[in-house]
Parts: sequence; C-alpha cells; structure tokens
Amino acid sequence: MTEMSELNQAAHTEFHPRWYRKRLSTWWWLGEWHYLVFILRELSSLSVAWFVGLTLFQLRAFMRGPDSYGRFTDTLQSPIMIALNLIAFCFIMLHAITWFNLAPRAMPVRVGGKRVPEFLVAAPNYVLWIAVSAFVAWLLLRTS
Amino acid sequence: MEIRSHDILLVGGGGAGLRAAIAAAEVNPKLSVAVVSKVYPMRSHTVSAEGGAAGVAKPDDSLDEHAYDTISGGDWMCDQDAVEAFVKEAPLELLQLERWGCPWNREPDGHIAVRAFGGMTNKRTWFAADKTGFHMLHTLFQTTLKYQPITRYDEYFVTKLLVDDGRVQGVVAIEIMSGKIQAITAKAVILCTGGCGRVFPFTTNANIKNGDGMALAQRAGAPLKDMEFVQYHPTGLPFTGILITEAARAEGGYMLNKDGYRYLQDYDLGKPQPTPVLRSMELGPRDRLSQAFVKEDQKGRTIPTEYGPVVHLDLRHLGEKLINAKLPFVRELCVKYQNIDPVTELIPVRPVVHYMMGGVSTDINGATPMAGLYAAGEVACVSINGANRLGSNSLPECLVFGARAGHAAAEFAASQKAPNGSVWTQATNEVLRLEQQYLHKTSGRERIATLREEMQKTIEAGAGIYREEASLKQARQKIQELQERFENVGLDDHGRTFNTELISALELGFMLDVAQSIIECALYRAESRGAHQRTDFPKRDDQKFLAHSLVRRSSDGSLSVDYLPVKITHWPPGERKYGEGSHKASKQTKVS
Amino acid sequence: MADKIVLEIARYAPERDDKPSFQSFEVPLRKEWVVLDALNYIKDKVDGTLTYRWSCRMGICGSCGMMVNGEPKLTCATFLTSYGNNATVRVEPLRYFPVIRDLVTALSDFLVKLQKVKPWLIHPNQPPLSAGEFLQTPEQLDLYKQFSMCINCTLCYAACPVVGLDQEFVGPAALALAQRYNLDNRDQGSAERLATLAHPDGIWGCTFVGECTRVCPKHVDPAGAIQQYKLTAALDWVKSFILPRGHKDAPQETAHD
Amino acid sequence: MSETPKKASNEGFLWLLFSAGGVVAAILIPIQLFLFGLAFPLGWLPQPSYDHLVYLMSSPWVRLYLFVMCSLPLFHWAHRFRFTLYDGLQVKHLNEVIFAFCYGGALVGTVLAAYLLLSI
Ligand SMILES: Cc1cc2nc3c(=O)[nH]c(=O)nc-3n(C[C@H](O)[C@H](O)[C@H](O)COP(=O)(O)OP(=O)(O)OC[C@H]3O[C@@H](n4cnc5c(N)ncnc54)[C@H](O)[C@@H]3O)c2cc1C
Ligand code: SF4
Ligand code: F3S
Ligand code: FES
Repeated sequence: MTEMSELNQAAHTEFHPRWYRKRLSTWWWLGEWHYLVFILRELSSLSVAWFVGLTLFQLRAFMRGPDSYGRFTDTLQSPIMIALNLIAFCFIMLHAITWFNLAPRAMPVRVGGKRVPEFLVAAPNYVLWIAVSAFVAWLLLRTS
Repeated sequence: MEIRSHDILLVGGGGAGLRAAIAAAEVNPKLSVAVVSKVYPMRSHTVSAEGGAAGVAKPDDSLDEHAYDTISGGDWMCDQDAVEAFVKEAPLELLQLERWGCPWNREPDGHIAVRAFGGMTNKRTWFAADKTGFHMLHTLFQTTLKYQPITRYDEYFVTKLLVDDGRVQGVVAIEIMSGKIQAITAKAVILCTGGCGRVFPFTTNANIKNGDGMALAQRAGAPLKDMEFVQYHPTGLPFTGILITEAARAEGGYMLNKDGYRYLQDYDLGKPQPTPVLRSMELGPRDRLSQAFVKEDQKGRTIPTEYGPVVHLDLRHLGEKLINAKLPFVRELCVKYQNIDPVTELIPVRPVVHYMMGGVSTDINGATPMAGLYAAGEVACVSINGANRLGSNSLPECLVFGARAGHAAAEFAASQKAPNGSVWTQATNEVLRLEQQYLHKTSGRERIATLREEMQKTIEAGAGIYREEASLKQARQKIQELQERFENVGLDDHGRTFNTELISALELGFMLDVAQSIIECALYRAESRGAHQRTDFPKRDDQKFLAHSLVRRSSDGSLSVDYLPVKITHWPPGERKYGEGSHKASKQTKVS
Repeated sequence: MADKIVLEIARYAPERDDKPSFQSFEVPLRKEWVVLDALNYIKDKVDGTLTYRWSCRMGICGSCGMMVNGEPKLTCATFLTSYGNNATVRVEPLRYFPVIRDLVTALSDFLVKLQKVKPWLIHPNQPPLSAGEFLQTPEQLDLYKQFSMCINCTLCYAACPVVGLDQEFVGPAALALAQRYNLDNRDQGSAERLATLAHPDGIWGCTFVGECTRVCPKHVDPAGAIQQYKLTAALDWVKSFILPRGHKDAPQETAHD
Repeated sequence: MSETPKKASNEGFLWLLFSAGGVVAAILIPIQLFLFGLAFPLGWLPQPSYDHLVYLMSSPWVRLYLFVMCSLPLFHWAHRFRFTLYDGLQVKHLNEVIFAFCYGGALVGTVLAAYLLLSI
C-alpha cells in the first residue's frame, strides 16, 4: 500500500497519478437542504444563550425591586424584543423537537430483547415536556 | 522494474484467499504473506453468498451422512478421500469463524442454529440470516487486519504466473490505480480467484468472476479438471440474474409452472407435501431442478417474458413474519430489483449459471501438479463437488481447503530458496506484451463488449443445461474464431491510471480460454452425469467416465483432454434417488 | 415514458486534466435499468474510457457508490426511472474523497481508519476449539447485528460534512464497526479500542449531523452507534473519576470463562 | 491522529454537560420563553405580579430550578457553538480561543446566575 502523501503530488508523473481533491467551501451548509437544517439546529444554541442572558438580566432587575422589574418588562414589550424573542422561540422549538426525536437514537430501549420503535421511545419525552410546561405555567399564573 | 518478494502469495482475497492467508500467517508468523486482489478483498464475490455453509453440528447428524449427500449429489464424481476430509473439517472451520466473530444465527439457548438445504439429509447449514457470505467475508477480512505479516496489494490485477524450472515463483501484476506493472515473486503461489460465471450471458456471478485463475494456471502449464460441470441454479431473477437463495425453498417455497402446478413431482423428485421434505421436490438438487425447467419449457408450461421463459417461486403462504425473519434479503432483492413483493406476489425465476464445479486440478492439500502452485476455493477442483455441487458446500470448501492450502504452501515455502533471477526476463517480456498488445496499440478494430457478447451467446447455445455433439462442435469452432478476432482487439483507453478497459480486455482473454476448456471437456464426455447432460448420451456411463477430465493447454494454444480415475473409498457408485425416504439410503450404502 | 435519458458524468483524467468537468451521454431508458446499467452501456458501446468501479450488481459488494444528483447512492440499486421522464441525471464520484479518475475515489485512507478501530473480535486466552462455540442468545446477537451490516460502501463518508472538514475524522462506518464489536458479548476489546474511539478525531468529532444514517443503504445507523458510544464513553469517564484507581473496564463474561 | 486520552476524557465530560443542558433547554426553555418573551408582553396572558414572583422566589427549589435552567443550557450552548464555529466557518485553527470563549462564557454565566440567585 502506498502512503497517501506520496501520491498526492502537485503534478502528474507516470505511476504517481495526482488525485483531485476539492476543498470544502465555507458555505457548504448552504448547498444542501439537510445540511441547512443541521446548521439551523446547531445555531439554536445561540437562542439558548440569548434566553439565558435575558433571564440573567431579568433576575438582576427583579433583585433591584419592583420599579426596575417594571422597566424590564416594558423593554420586553418593545417590537424589537418581541421580534427577537419570536425568532429565539422558533429556534428553541427546533431544538426541543430535534432533541426529543434524536434522543432514542443515542439510547435505544429494549424490552424483552427487542428494540422499541423510536417514536415510542420519543413519546415519553413529549409527555414529560408537556407536563413540565403545564406545571410551570400553572405556578406562574396561579394567583394573578 | 520493481520486484517485490514474499514467501507466500495469495491471488484473490475472497473467502478462500483470506482463510489461506490467515492459515499461512498462523503456521509461521515469520513468513511474509501477501494477498493480491483485483478488488478490495471485501468486494470479492464471496460477499454475495446468501444461504449458508454446511457443517455437521447437531447430535442427530453424522459426518457419513454429510459425505453421502455430497457424493450422491455430485453423482459419484467426487473424490471420496477429499469429501471425508471436507466433512470432518467443515464444522471446525465454521466454529473457528464463530470464534473470529461471525454473527451466526442462534438457537434461543445461545447455540448455533442450522437450517435445511437442497440435497442435504439433515439440517446442517449454518447461516447468518440470508447474508452468510457477506458476514463470513467481512469477518475474515476484519480478522486479517490484525495480522501484521499479511501485506495486501489491493486492486492489483494478476496477468501472468512466473514459472522457472517447472516451479511457480511469483506473478506479474498491474497496480490498477497507477498502471504500474510489476513482478511480485514468492516461494509459493496460491490461486483463490473464484469462479467463471461471466463466461455465460445469464449468471448470478459478479463482474469480477472471469475465471482468471483457471486461465492463469492453464497457461502456466497446470491442468484444469472437470470443466464441463457448470452448475445452473434453478432460481435466478430474469434480466439481472440475481439469485434467490435455495433457503427460500428450504423454508417452504413452491415451484409453480404457468398453471400454478408444482411441476417437480413429474420429474422423479417425490410427491408434493405442504411443508418441505428433505431431498424431495423443491429440496432436490440444483441440476435436477434446472433440467426440469428445460423440460417444462419444452412442454410449453413456462411463462414467456421479455427476458426469456420463467416459472414461479411462490413464498406467499409462508407469511410476512417468516419471510422477514428468515429471508429478509430475498424480499429486499425482489422489491429493489424486480419490483415484486414476495409476501403477496409470485417471484418469476429461471435457471441461471451459478457455480463452476471444475477448476484448477489440486490434491487434497490444494497442491496442483506444478511445484509451488496451489489453488483453493471455486477456482480449484479438489473434487468434493463432483458433477454437481450441493448448496452450502462451497463456502465451507473455501474455508477447509483455503486453510489446507495455506498450511501446505507455508510448509513448502519453508524448504525453498528465494526465486532466481531468470523470472526477471519473463516479467519484462510480460510488460512488453501488455504494452504492445493493448496500451500502445492503436490498430485494433474489435470491441471488447462485442466479442464478449458473442462468446457468451456461443457457450450458452453450445454448452448450456443440455448439450450434444453437434452444438458443442459448432461452439468450439466459434470460440476458436473469437480467439483469433481477440488478437485484433482495440482499446479506447490508452491511459495508465485506473484503466478498467485494459482489465476488461485481459479478463476477456481469460474467459475465452475458459470457454474453450469447458467446451472441450464437454465434447469428450460422452455421457450424462450431474450438471453435464448430453442429449445424445442421456445415460451415466461409469464404465468409461467414472473419471475426471483433465484439460491442458500446450504452448501453441491447442487443448488436450485426458482422464484421471475418481477416488472411491466407502461409497460405491449408486443411483441418485430423491423424493421421500431417499435420505435413509445414506446409512445403507456405505461399505468399509 | 421517454425512452432516452441524459447522463451528465464527471470526467477527470489525471494525465490531462487539472480538475473534473462534465460530459453528457444520452442512453436508452429502460424500466429495469439502474444507473450502473447506463454506465455499462456507455462503457461498452460509446466510450471505453469511462472509469468507475462495480462488481456484484446486487447491492452487497459496496463498490459502486457515486453521487447521483447530489446524493450518495449505490448505483446498482438506483433506478433511472426514479428520476422521471426526460430527466438529466448527474453522476459524480463520492464527495469528500480524493478522485483518482472519473468516478473512482481513493479508499486507502478509509482502510487505514478501519484498521485503526480494531474491528475484530478481541478475546485473549480463547478456550480450544473443542470447547465448542461461544454462546450468544438471539437477544445478544440483536444488540449489535444492525451495526454488522456495513458493506463498506463509504456512502456515509460522502454524506458527513465532518469528513469533508476534517480528514482525520475516523468517520461513521469505522466507528459503527468498532461499536459492533464493543456490543458483541464475545468481545473483550472495548478498553483497547477506547483510546482511538473516545478521541477528538473519533466519536467526539461527530456532531450528530445524522446524514450518515439517512444515506446508508444497509440501515446500519452509524449515527446511532456513535451517539450510543458517546454515552458509554462519557459514563466511563465518570466512573474513572469516581473510582480513579480501581477502575478498569471489566471484560464481559462469556460462556467459557 | 495522536493518542491523547486525557483530552478525550474531558470531551466526555463536556459532552455530558452538553447533553444535560440540551435536555434542560428542550424541556424548560420553550415554556419560559413563550410566557415571558411572548405571551406576557403581548398581553395574551396576564403578567404575574411582582409580589407573586417574590413569593415564588422565596422557595429555594425555585431558585435551584432557575440556576439549573441557566447554567446547564449555557454549557449546551458552549459545546454546540464551539463546533458550529469549527465546522460552519472552518476556523479550527482558532481552537484555543474558541474553546476559551465558549466554556469561559458558560462559566461566567453560571457564576453570575449563582450570585444573583443567592443574593435575592
Ligand atoms: C449469488 C451467490 C450465492 C451463493 N450462495 C452460496 C451459499 O449460500 N452457500 C455456499 O456454500 N456457496 C454459495 N455460493 C458460492 C460461493 O459463494 C462461492 O463459490 C465462493 O464464495 C467463492 O469464493 P472464492 O474465495 O473462491 O472466490 P471469490 O470470493 O470470488 O474471490 C475471488 C478473488 O480473486 C480475486 N481475483 C480474481 N482474479 C484476479 C486477478 N486476475 N488478479 C488479482 N485478483 C484476482 C478477486 O479480486 C477476489 O478477491 C454462492 C455464489 C453466488 C454467486
Ligand atoms: S455504514 Fe452504511 S453507508 Fe456507511 S459504509 Fe457502511 S453500509 Fe455504507
Ligand atoms: S453524518 Fe457525520 S457528524 Fe456524525 S452523525 Fe453521521 S458521523
Ligand atoms: S455493484 Fe456491488 S454494491 Fe453495487
């Protein structure tokens, strides 16, 4: 077997054919639908960071008292914040759904030696998700 | 020119080649072992074997029964000493493969599972779903990766054996990727190049099965044995020739003619039962089933299609669950390549060239009559397959005789001196030949594909399932003519890098030689036995022909045929009987 | 149905060309024809210099992988008619591999990676053959069976962007095959394989794009294999953190130990 | 490929954090972001009063919940973003800088969250 470096020469010489290598373009993820979805999924992490940042500011405002917190909630009502949060929300949903659907791949569940179909493994994720969401909403909305 | 040297050189990286390589490496880790293969080893055609590998595994079975099935299946053309060694070592080899990680199907308790197979008295076919060959080849290939002394020459095409002093001392090979032609010398060469199905127009065999090794050996001076015995498999998909494994019948599939009638009952193959009966009806041997097809066709009871007449294989009554569990690949192939779902539809099938019983003549250790030359696998004829191979005997044959050849070659190599310089001249001449005849020649007028098609048509017409003197003579004439036209072959491609057209041309040259040998042997065998059916001599003739044909090529290219008696140890020639109760025969016919 | 179809085929002759270009061929469109049949037609009848690999024509040898209209495919299992009437079908060599000529890619690198993950059964001190087979129940077989189906066609490499970005990445098929042995109850080599696998060029290089699994013609699910292995390797790390000294990958017991 | 098992182990740890963060982000963030970012500001649902929030925040469980909701997702972000930069922009040569930026950021965020939640 010949070493690769030996073969990958700049010029063609007899018996040492040069191989054609194409460099991947920086925009490789634009060329194909599947790749684009992947990159969007990965970029959802920015929305995660955005949300945590926002929450930290919210906590700071909360800590400083009702006025400060009021100013914070006012800011959230500005169209630009609404737009940003809407985008962030879409990305977060993309993350959540892809996450729930892919999880069973990483952790196959077997019952009686047979692999449980992926949608059945994913189902409890969704149930948990809905339950937790409902509980959080209930806590927040309870007395107001 | 560059010369590389090894102790042992394998030509071929299929089941037989890889098994032999490991065997040689294990005999003596100091030996340098090389595997030369025209495709990456895991692409070898062993990969496509589906059904399984036979080896006695269960207490209710016996070596004698396996031997008897093999011998009677081969119409008493098998060398019985070889068969005895084979049935004894097959289970050990299959077990060895298990130890290397082969994912054999299992019983619920964790032991190996076995299934029934055509022509076998008992269940003794080990299987890995219906991808047995695939799993065996990949297990072997992956196992060779751990042996340091094994050097691989992947995608090197062997064009010639180097012979000096009557001893084979290496090969000349083209590195396909670069076009570099080089000599690789060795103290012993083992041919494991597989079969030659591509000589025929309609075959289950891959594009790489061109009988290279047979032609290489014959040109070097070694005789080929029993070349007239070409196996047709009764169930190939029309157009593609893709094989529907015998396992489909072993699991209970029916063969139906155009009236939906299980026609095999008309051909001495037993009475139809709803469930499969060993050695009966659909589980009869391949030669009989393929011959029955021709007879049905003559009676006008087949179904005509664009790709020739077909009959139907019916799996519908087996149900989706069984088909998915035991025959998933069959279903996949039907859906993907024929657009048919066997769960609900009939599968159109017709006989298809499948296997070469004959090959390079070897003894029980894989040694050919030429010093330093060994052969194993489909390319070889040790004579365990006789006139008709039983399904699932070929994979274990690759293992058993691959290992034996590996051991024998390693021992031989230990006592040999390194090859001498005179092979160098031969190698240089070979380079000149390749360049002048193909690469640099611009005057050739004949197209490879045209010659190939004509050859395939000729051999099918002359030496198909049924043969006769007139058709054989005509075919012989025609192939001779094609040989001459081949001298005038012209390539479009004169480049060095990955010149697959050059390879095709060389393969065509090999195939023409093989076709000639098949016809020659078929012409001289004036009897009918197993896969060789002469309409002009419909009876078996043990008086004259209980003997192997040996066909040699002299330096002027002419062929000569002579005979070698069949070795009989315990099972005197008898009548092949199939149908109910026939399996009891095996216990009665052995004499000591 | 139109009875012709146009194939746009990438051509590259290293003796002559600096980079590949496309050449069009018109071929008959037949119902049973796969892309490979069209290539064979061209090679036999039109242009003998067209270069590609193939062998079994039944989707099992793994040699005929190419990009067909931008997707990695086994050309012997891809019907021309699936591209519709009067279509143009673009055939290119598998992406991310160096091209040797026309549609032929260099595989040597893949083989080096394959060897590196030790895809063979590791079981020191095997009992003699006479002790019989290692026991393995159908359930235990089922644990790894899917990952043993790989035909080394390298379609998954042509699908995985990480392969394109990082030449050192071991890649989906090799990782899946390593996991095939790790999950085999007869194997005791997972500790030996760990260094190569739990490595930035091994499983940690994979960002779960998942394309490998989508294109795999044999349903091997390399993506799943890799994620499962990530979990094992990470938990292994936790174990070694909690039990820094005594920790050792305990070999799995088999029937004969 | 050089053998650097030590680094390999760290990757395992970072991946565990990434995964844990991914789960938390998938389960907790959608509802939070929906309520605070969209439903309340747009008046689809009534804002919880400041007092109600004070009441909720008085529970250590709620504070723990908020801590987890901030910290783990940050490590999730750090891991994913690091690879997005490597792959999407092909800037693997800036390896160390990116590494420091991502996980450093997550650490800072975690400390901030802890500080805020403890000082309320
Ligand atoms: C579709 C199908 C199904 C089958 N099913 C079964 C079954 O169920 N059970 C069973 O027992 N048998 C079965 N068989 C038969 C069995 O698979 C083969 O006989 C056996 O695999 C042959 O193995 P081999 O090692 O001899 O050759 P192959 O696997 O064909 O390998 C030949 C090797 O030689 C190399 N080679 C050839 N020529 C050259 C050259 N000139 N230079 C360099 N290298 C060269 C090739 O590259 C290749 O590596 C089946 C066969 C087919 C076609
Ligand atoms: S994992 Fe699938 S796609 Fe990848 S090489 Fe194996 S069979 Fe081909
Ligand atoms: S596509 Fe590549 S990134 Fe991972 S999941 Fe498959 S190997
Ligand atoms: S030719 Fe073998 S997989 Fe396509």
